[in-house]
Amino acid sequence: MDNLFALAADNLLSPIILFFGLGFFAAFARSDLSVPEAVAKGMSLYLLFAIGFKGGASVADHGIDGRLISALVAGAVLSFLIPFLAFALLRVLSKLSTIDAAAVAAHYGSISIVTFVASSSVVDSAGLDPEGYMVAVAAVMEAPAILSALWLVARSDGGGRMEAGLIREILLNGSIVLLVGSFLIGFVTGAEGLAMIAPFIVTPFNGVLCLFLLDMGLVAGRGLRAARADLRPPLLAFGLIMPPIGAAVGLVAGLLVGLSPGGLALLMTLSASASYIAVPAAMRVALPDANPSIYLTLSLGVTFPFNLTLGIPAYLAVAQAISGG
Amino acid sequence: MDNLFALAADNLLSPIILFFGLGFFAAFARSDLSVPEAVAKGMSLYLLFAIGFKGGASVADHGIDGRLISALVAGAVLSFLIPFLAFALLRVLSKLSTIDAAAVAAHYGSISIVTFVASSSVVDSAGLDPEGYMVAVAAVMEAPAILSALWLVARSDGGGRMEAGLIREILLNGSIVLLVGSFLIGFVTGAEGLAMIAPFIVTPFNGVLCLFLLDMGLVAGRGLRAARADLRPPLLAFGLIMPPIGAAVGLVAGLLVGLSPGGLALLMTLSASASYIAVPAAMRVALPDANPSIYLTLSLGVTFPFNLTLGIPAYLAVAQAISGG
Amino acid sequence: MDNLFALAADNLLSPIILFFGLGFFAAFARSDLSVPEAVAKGMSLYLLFAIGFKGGASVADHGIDGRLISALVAGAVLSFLIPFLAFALLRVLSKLSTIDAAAVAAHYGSISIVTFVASSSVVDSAGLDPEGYMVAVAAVMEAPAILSALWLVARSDGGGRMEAGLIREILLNGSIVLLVGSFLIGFVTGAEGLAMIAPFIVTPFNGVLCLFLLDMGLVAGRGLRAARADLRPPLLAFGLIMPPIGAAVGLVAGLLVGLSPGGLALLMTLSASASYIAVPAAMRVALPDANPSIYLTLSLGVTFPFNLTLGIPAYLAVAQAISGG
Amino acid sequence: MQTHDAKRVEIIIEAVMERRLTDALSEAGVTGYTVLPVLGGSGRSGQWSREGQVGRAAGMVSVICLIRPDRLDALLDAAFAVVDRHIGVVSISEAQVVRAERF
Amino acid sequence: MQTHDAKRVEIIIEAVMERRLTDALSEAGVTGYTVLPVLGGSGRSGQWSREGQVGRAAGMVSVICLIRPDRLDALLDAAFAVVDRHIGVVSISEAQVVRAERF
Amino acid sequence: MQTHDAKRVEIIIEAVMERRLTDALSEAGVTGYTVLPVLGGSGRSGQWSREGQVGRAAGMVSVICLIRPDRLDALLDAAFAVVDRHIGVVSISEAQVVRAERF
Ligand SMILES: Nc1ncnc2c1ncn2[C@@H]1O[C@H](COP(=O)(O)O)[C@@H](O)[C@H]1O
Ligand SMILES: Nc1ncnc2c1ncn2[C@@H]1O[C@H](COP(=O)(O)O)[C@@H](O)[C@H]1O
Ligand SMILES: Nc1ncnc2c1ncn2[C@@H]1O[C@H](COP(=O)(O)O)[C@@H](O)[C@H]1O
Ligand code: NA
Ligand code: NA
Ligand code: NA
Repeated sequence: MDNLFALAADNLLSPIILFFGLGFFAAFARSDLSVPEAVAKGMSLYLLFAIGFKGGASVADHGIDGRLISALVAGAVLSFLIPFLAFALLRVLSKLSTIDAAAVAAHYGSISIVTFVASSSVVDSAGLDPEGYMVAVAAVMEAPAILSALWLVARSDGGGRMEAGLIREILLNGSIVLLVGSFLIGFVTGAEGLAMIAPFIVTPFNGVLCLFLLDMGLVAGRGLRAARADLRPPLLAFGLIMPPIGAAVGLVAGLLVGLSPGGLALLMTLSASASYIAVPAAMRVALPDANPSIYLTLSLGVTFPFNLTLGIPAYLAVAQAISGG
Repeated sequence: MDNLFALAADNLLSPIILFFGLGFFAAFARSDLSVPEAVAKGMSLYLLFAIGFKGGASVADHGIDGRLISALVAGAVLSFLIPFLAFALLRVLSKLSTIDAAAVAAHYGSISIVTFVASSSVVDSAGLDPEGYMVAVAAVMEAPAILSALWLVARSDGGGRMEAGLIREILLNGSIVLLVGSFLIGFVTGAEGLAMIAPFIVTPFNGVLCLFLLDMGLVAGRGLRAARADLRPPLLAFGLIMPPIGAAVGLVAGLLVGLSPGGLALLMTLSASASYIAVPAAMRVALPDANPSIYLTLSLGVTFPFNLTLGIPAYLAVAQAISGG
Repeated sequence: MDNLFALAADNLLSPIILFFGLGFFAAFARSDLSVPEAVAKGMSLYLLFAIGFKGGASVADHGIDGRLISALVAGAVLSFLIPFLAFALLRVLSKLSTIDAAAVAAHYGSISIVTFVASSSVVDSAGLDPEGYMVAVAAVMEAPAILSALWLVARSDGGGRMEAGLIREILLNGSIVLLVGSFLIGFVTGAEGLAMIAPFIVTPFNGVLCLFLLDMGLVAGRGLRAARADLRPPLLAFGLIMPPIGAAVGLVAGLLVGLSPGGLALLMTLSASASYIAVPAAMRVALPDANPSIYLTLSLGVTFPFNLTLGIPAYLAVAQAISGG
Repeated sequence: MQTHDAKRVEIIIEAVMERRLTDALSEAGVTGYTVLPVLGGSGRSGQWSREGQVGRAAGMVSVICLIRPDRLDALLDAAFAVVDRHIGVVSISEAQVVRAERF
Repeated sequence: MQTHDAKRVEIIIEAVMERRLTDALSEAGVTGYTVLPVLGGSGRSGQWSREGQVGRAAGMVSVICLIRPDRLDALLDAAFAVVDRHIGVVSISEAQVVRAERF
Repeated sequence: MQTHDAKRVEIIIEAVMERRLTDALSEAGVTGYTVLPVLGGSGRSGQWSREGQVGRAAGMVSVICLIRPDRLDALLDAAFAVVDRHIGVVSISEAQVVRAERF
């Protein structure tokens, strides 16, 4: 427990979190501070490129682990299942319509890559050496949750357009392609490739992450300010309760797979995190009647800050405790 | 004097100044070279982030100095007072209307953060170690000058809309929030925080500054080319005489506060520099009848290049001579 | 020959080429992966800035070489002549109209700076130390080819508007100004200047190049996909045969000038490469009736990937073999 | 200069639907259109701005089509099949074009 | 397809005034509008382009409102209270909209 | 509010031709115009999008001019001298402006 508090305090005082806080504050104070869209998108490409490549190079370094396949399968299964838990919890807690509840559920089955990156940084600082292929697990978890949500809607009222093109579009969305592609290139080129581009993807990484989280803070804060009206207490409660539930399920899966403590913490984080890029876009296409303000606010305004500040250190502490670390 | 010439020559041949010159040349030659708006804005966020953070970390390192408060007060007073000097000088030298003269005066009371950054780089190269909180002084000097200018206008013809929202808007403008926020985060996270992100904000800093000044040269050159007609000799004279006057006032204030030679040089630079981002925006809202071409051309086309090339080394030489350095 | 295959294999497995391949794949799979226009343009400014500066600093370091002038003259002559070869070959191989053939020819006389950068990186890895002024040769080769193409058109039907403004526009286009300007600044500030900004322009260079080539792959792939219809076999053949012909001519010129093996490889690459930025823009103005789809697809979709993957290592192997390296 | 009647249709639509809309237009035989970026806006579903977006989920674009008047209905049918349940606005105005053979 | 008369108002205004304009529109009951970016332009106060700007001081945006004809005057009054002494241009044209209940 | 008749001309043209067009407009005495960015489009010369461009070669912009009706022909002549052999589209619509002395 002491460990947990120390970790949480440490985490809260890291520049990464403080810059997120600065963005949040600026948004609420209605400052005109903003990061140009192109720059924010450029930084997110950078982060995907960097973590994908480093993950691949790490797998090349450690050799392919027998658990790689089971971890990927576990990721897919988690992404399929968590939406059902989320949907059930929402129906109990709130009065959301089927469509809105399913749309929210899809977000929680999928993942937030920035939360994953922040978690990796905390796990690294704790001296752990997680499985490099967790990056690939993250990629696998992006999409399945969308199918679960569409099934939930189709079951009840036949709505939800699952057009042919949509699945392809989701599987080939830019983030997944760049993450997986960089992972494979990192794997193929290994330590030599990493040495060649490390001054770009390793040393300045944390600094870029600070700037990126400044922007996330701005966007999350602005979203929350605009959508306060939609955020009734039951929804807020959901946004805070769901992540630990997801993390618990992820923990079980990770133990079954036999991940290292660092890998466990990352899988818990992935399960606890909620998407705010790929899934919202898919929902606008497939479930246009679902209210975007609800799912975006929950995912970006509530769950993302919760995981970033309290969730990640908690998941790490639990993972270490359970692994007897 | 020798020292001064050597410093000036050294300064003129630094890559930073040469890239500014390249931009200036390209603009006058009507090259289509241009830096995308989003990239230029991204670089300016980077510079604010970096110097704010480094300033804060330096204060954390040296301990809070008793002179911190008096330096901040001095900055605010300078920003309030310099517009009156500038206004008086303009009335003597030129035939500008009250409104145009007041608008120009506001720019000279406020500051140019890039001039500050360039000056820091020169001060560092000279082996001095200025007070880290000079960054906070810079932030404090951004806004007060605007109030002085509005008062000057209100006194004469009752024009100038000081609406409720404007002060908030100025105090919370993006540059100030990011600069002060990064300063505080640098202060809180100290040497440890700095170590974490130094490969992003310290080592590549000068290179980014070169690219940024290339863009400043392009913009200043294009502005000057377009507004040559507005730039009559009396105005040009003002743009060259006002910076040394500001610097002299800054010098007195700095000596009263008891700054180190490096700090003195920075305060002189701040006093000598003129705003071209925050103040023009505020003037468009509060004094829409003032001619933007006049104040932008003076500030960006005349005073900025003057300070960058000749002013900064001169202020440093004077600061060192007077401090008996 | 063994050497050649090893080089080619090495080259194909470098992260730089693999990221190009990733972009190509993503484009063909119709992923929505994309690099924002401003970021892509920012990266290209960075590359020009970096290679220009490094070239200049290298010349400052080695002293001005007597061959500098003859190399520049050789570059200009190559750029003037190669379009005639290309035009003749196109008339033999394909049924393109005079205007289309001339427009394509202009592209092959001019150069691709990214191909040059990739080649420099391969040449460096091979332990060679090419003449720093090859960057200036690259700049000189950008424009003359355009004049040859316009002359080819004027000769046959009097079309092709060579308005007064166009030559100035081509000579002062942003890429040339930045490349030459950075070269001169690098030359003037030398080793000291380079030390100051090396952490920005040297260490992260290869990483930025990877991201940039990802974007090039996306753009080339999308272009090729869209223009498959225009790309009849004779044209495709031209896009693959012309580069080695250009390289051969460049080799002869380089031997006459007396370049080092590294310099030879670079001059061959420049001669083999085709423009896809400056020349297309000039063609839209001067030869609006030429079909942009043809020249862009050939240059960017066929010749660029060919040079990047097979051409560069081949040119290097030949340059080394002939120099007796 | 000789001009001809045309209709100018302006469709403001979510960016995620852009490709679906332009595909539908092409299928309906409308091969001329121009897409403009949108910075922000306000409507029944509230206010939004490009700055407030992490991804592309909530951005919008404006698609402008100039067409011959007799083809307006085909265009509107195709557009509404896509826009239908989505956030967005369609407006039509009279216009004149010069090179009529192009439309 | 059934269409209804509307007015299309296009207001080109300095970016620094954007929020003040949209606030004024909202107060006047105009809750539908779209903001487009502007690259450059020329007018009585000379020529400018986005490339020539260090900050946001001199940029412009274009605000487009589709409204019911009977609400045009309220909109113009609100807009001119803001645009008034500022650089900018307002133009109005006839339009047709499809889902009239939205305006 | 008192309004006056005007013409709204919208010229969608290749970005490389922008300066040539605005220069021609200025020479023809048209000193008011606004340039909007374009993301993509489709026409007789096929489909393109800003994402698919390495350089500025194939991008387009939209130039909007509000002018007094009696000056329309001068504007169109000037514009067509430039647009002529180039990819692009010109359309004209009726508009009302408020401060007529500005146009
Ligand atoms: N009356 C209107 N005039 C102009 N644009 C509108 C109007 N109503 C809606 N829009 C645009 O369409 C988007 C979605 O509108 P809505 O579906 O009403 O939420 C808004 O964000 C605006 O960009
Ligand atoms: N006649 C016009 N047609 C289109 N846009 C105009 C016109 N006049 C002015 N503008 C736009 O409004 C801005 C300010 O105009 P002004 O207030 O006349 O300087 C210009 O930079 C243009 O973007
Ligand atoms: N009918 C149209 N409506 C709107 N924009 C068009 C139309 N036709 C062409 N365009 C625009 O003009 C560009 C060039 O058209 P074109 O010269 O027909 O290839 C296209 O890429 C579109 O941006
Ligand atoms: Na999850
Ligand atoms: Na000042
Ligand atoms: Na060539």
